[in-house]
Amino acid sequence: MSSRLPAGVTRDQALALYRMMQTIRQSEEGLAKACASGLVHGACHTYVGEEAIASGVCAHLTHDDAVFSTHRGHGHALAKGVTPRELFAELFGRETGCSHGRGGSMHLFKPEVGLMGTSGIVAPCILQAAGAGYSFKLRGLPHVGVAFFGDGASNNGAFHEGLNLAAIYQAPTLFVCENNQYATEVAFSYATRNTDVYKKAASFDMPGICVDGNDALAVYQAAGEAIARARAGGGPTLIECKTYRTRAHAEGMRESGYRPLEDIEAWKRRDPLKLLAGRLSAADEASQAELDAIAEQVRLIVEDAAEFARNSPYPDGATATDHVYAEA
Amino acid sequence: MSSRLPAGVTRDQALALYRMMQTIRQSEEGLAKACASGLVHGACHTYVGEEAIASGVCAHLTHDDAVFSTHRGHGHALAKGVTPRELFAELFGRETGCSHGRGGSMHLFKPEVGLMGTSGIVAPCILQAAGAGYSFKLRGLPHVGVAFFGDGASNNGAFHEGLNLAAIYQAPTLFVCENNQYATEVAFSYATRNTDVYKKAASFDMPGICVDGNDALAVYQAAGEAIARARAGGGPTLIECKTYRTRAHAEGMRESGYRPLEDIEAWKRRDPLKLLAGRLSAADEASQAELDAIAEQVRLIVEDAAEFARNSPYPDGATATDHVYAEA
Amino acid sequence: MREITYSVAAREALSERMAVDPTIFVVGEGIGRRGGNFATTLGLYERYGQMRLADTPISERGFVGMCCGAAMTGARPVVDFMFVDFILDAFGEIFNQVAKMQYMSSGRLKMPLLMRGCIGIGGSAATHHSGSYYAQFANIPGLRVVVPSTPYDAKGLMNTALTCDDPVLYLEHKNLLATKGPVPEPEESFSVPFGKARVSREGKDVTVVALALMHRKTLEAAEALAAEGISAEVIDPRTISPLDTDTVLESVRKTGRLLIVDESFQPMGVGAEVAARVADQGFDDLDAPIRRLNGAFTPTPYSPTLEAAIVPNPTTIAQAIRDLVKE
Amino acid sequence: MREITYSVAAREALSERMAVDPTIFVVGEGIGRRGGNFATTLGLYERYGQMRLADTPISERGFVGMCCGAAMTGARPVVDFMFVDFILDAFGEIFNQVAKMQYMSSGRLKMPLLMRGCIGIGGSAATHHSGSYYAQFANIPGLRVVVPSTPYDAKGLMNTALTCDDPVLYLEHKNLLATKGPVPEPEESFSVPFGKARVSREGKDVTVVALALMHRKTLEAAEALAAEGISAEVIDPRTISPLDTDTVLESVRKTGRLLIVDESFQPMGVGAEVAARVADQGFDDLDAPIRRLNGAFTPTPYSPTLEAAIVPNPTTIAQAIRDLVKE
Ligand SMILES: Cc1ncc(C[n+]2csc(CCOP(=O)(O)OP(=O)(O)O)c2C)c(N)n1
Ligand SMILES: Cc1ncc(C[n+]2csc(CCOP(=O)(O)OP(=O)(O)O)c2C)c(N)n1
Ligand SMILES: [Mg+2]
Ligand SMILES: [Mg+2]
Repeated sequence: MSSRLPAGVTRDQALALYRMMQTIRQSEEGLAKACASGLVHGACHTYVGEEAIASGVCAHLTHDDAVFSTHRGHGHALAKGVTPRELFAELFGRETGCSHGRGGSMHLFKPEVGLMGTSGIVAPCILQAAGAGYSFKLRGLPHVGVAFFGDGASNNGAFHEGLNLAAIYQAPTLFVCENNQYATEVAFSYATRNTDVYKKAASFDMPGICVDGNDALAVYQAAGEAIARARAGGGPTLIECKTYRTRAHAEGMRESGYRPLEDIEAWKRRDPLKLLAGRLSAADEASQAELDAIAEQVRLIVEDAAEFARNSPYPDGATATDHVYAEA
Repeated sequence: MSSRLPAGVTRDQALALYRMMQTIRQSEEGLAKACASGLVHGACHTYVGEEAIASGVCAHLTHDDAVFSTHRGHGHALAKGVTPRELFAELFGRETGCSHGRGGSMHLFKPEVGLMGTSGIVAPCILQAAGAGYSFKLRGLPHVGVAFFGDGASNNGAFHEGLNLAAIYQAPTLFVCENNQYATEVAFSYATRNTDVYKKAASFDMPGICVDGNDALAVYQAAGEAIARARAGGGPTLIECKTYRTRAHAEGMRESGYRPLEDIEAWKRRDPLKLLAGRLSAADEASQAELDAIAEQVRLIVEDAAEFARNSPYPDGATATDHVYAEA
Repeated sequence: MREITYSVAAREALSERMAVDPTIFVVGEGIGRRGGNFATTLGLYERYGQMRLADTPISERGFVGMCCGAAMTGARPVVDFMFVDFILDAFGEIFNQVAKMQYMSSGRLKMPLLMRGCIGIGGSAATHHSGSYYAQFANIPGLRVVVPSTPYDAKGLMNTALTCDDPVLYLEHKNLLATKGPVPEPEESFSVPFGKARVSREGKDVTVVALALMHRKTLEAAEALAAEGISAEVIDPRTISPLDTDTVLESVRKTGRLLIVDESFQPMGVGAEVAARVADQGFDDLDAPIRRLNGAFTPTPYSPTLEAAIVPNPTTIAQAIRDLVKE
Repeated sequence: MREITYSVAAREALSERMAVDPTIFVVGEGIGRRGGNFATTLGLYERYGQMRLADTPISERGFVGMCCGAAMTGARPVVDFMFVDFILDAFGEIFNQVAKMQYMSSGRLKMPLLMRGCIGIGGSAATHHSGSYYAQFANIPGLRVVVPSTPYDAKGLMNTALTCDDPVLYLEHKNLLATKGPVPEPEESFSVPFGKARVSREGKDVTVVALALMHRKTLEAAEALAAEGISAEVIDPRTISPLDTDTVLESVRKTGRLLIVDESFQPMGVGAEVAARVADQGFDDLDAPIRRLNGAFTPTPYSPTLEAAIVPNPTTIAQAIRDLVKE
């Protein structure tokens, strides 16, 4: 690894990535605590260990670009522009949440910033991102559709159909597979015999790229190229980010023996925040004090978010059936 | 092309293939005529030009092996052991048909010989064949599940899920893709950017084989190897047979300009029956007189089948709701 | 008014809306140059081009999900399934994504997505090409389900569907496509609202609710019964979700008797819902049991003798009406 | 009789059947070593091994289709969806293949396929983890749909499902899994037939049909109303397809009043079918309108305040009964 930042990555960009990764990490840790104390009403799948991916990809997106995400979507939501306040309030089931309490952890929506939704069903995001790309192309707009999804989703038929459709229409779409090697407790190496997701892009004659998903700068660079190509009419790309989640599949679940504890430890040593901090220091681009200051600023924001959410009102039960139809 | 028959292919086997291909061809031509004269009540998709595939594959199968087929299933049905009488009667909507008139062209069933059904819906056969393989493996039986399907089906999510499942369970299954380059009037080269279906097996770490689907002996050999491997516990194989249908997608449709007429002519020159006849003659394994005798024998059988079907009774309307449930 | 076919009426509406709304695009198998298996898009490819009439691979789930994403981002997609049987692989996308998107986003996203396809038993199409799934789809909150039975309604409901922000499933009975009826001139814009049934024949002895092809068959039966002195009022709900029962209740107030005729399955079908509502809100008006006449609860057989045995026809409908009037 | 939970009762039936029938195998996500998200297969992997408890990729359509093929070739597959919401991607396989296979093959193929999953609103599971789709599935000819509400029925219906040659959808309400009730000892074999409702409480003023969790809630409401002098008869249909209405008709003959309570959607739901049948066959016995009380016709919201607002509870059920008795 060179000690300089990669070509084209400025210090400011790298620090912004670090700040976003801190925001995600600290939000997740705050939410995990809130789960334990009963403030989160439903499920909660954290993104701890995978922060580099959402941060690296979304750094290239504007509010006009459309992101479609999964059950493990807190990181994507934050990186796309949902505030920690809106995220906490949503998981706490409050009116001030990004989905006004209708959604919870798995149904985060903020179309105003291009967060077109996270989904409790695995895989539809792949298709929807292709559709956003189609829509942008049809209307001559330079935006892109982006899908985040797991290794588990890549075994779903939607992966095959969605990538093929995006490829034949040359829709400006980015498919980001977050290969954390497990779908709940089922190992990816059990669920498919070819665990290199990026190679499956060949079936659709689509570029398939593999990056270290714990290396924010690598993700940033690969996503940047793919998004630029898409905006320029060059069609879709599949990026596989090899990574690992270091917490349980969902809060409240324990390590039941489905994966080696050594693996968790080994991946923790490759923590994406530590890796980026190390790169910044090695390149003499940021001092530890500077990085600590960012972490501290984020700490206050996240603390405020939890407090805000706790103090927010619950939605009025009388509104429970609003918005089923457009004109209702 | 060598003038000898390929190693391991006997004269008798080659002649049996030729006889089966004649049976399919002449049956299809008879059915096409019956369509024109109103004897066939519903749709009719002929297999003309693709006879080498069903014949070459099914030559290796017993009645205990399970075949799952498509809307274009007459050839598979005949090659698996449905008689021309049963096929004609079915399309004529008669009680004596292989599905007792319940099914017609797209719902041919004869489980007694391992024809587990053709389907009016594209792609489920892929999944069902994997399931037959699973069942045989679970029960320690040496049988195989076989799916026939088109290029169009290979773009369906069932292809992705079915091949992956068969691969991870190492189910004894053969996936036969009949790539005739069109799905109805949509060109395969439009519907996917990678028109080599066999290469897509790599996504599942499964052997993917490409053969000339108009060369019965090539199909016979490739299928033989794959089926032997499956029976021996070696898992599934995808075989892509490049071919062409020389009649319309379905009877009654015309050449509306979606494919070049020269292509049809070129493929007719590669007619699988002619090719096999040529091989047999070149290898001095059969005289033209012998081949003509086979064709003539088949002609009588097919004529009898049409006659039998015409004279068979229609089913009794009072039985229309029988067999919806097992105990009914 | 000029007379055109059901099929032309629906296509005309689509073409007119495409001319004024550049965000409309159609996807499906063979809806491009070929013009659709049922001529639903004939001539439109030449007029609006490849991006707006996009042939698809056989990926029903895929292109529904794709159109869901397109509808969320400013387009108005039309999914043409040809036979609506092929919709089933997309059921998850429709139920959990398309129909819930407005709700999940608290109304910030709209879902202007039209899905269409042909329904109905007939012509030995057999069991994979003859389904009518409106009951199942009408049980999905967030979705509109529309089943026109005349050329006028075909165009009028298509116009509503293509200007409405809800997802709509638009179902056309194969055996109605070639039927003709009066439709306003192209320059006269009109639409038929969702949730408003039509009394297509007035009568005083019995109310018969019937949709799609069965509506036509019921009118035939009613005509025949008039000669016997039985006066049947015939109602076409036109849309199943929303379902207008006020019109039915008003009719039952007059007739005291209700029969629902539906080609599709009886259990938890449209007839069940109409009957349940009338047994609640119109209970005091009823002079006799509520009756339903449905297609048999069975997959569709191929052979003409079997096929004919499983669907109501004017004779069996007339008999059901006679029986009910005698109650 | 010993008391065990609903969840243990169902698992016991599965394990006992697997011990005697080597062709049974289970597929699903996490049903192997993990023992199932809802502990549906806990301990079975250790006992029956990998081939008979096969974890799957996230390929719901794929493994349903695979199990369809396996059932056609001599095996008896069990598909465990955990949350039944995930079944929807397999709707096409179920409707057009699994449910039609016996018919299409003229009875020469059997389809001994069990599909199971958890239904129900509660615990802020939100809209992708709370569906109850029995109405849709009960509209499919060829399929059996089973919704037990007690441990006894859970085991008894599972036993029937695992020896029957029809495909069965077996639905377990999440909030019933931990409830306890009497169940015969393991060595006593027993089963509960399909199509036979259970009168779980006798009464004379009103008949209330309620299933799954709503059955429990209705019993609570009926208990409370007894103190007010209202005597409610409570019936659990137990199976939706086939649906026993004779038991309901008999009860209505006595009470003259009918309410159907169902957590799931009203339009074309189970309540509609029960109401329609009684409005036909039991018309003369009715002394009042037929009423339905359903969960709201909406996707499920997450927040507890919203979630509570959309499902019936003992208070709203009691009120609906009171209102009906006054009619
Ligand atoms: C269609 C569907 N099937 C099953 C589930 C249950 N489920 C929720 S998360 C999950 C694992 C997802 O794995 P992956 O896609 O790798 O994402 P990860 O959780 O690892 O980020 C499963 C099976 C679901 N939500 N949707
Ligand atoms: C799921 C589904 N979608 C669409 C159709 C309509 N359809 C029938 S045949 C066909 C083309 C099939 O193409 P291919 O798989 O290549 O088989 P071929 O007809 O070329 O043999 C289509 C689209 C269908 N039967 N099923
Ligand atoms: Mg994963
Ligand atoms: Mg083809």
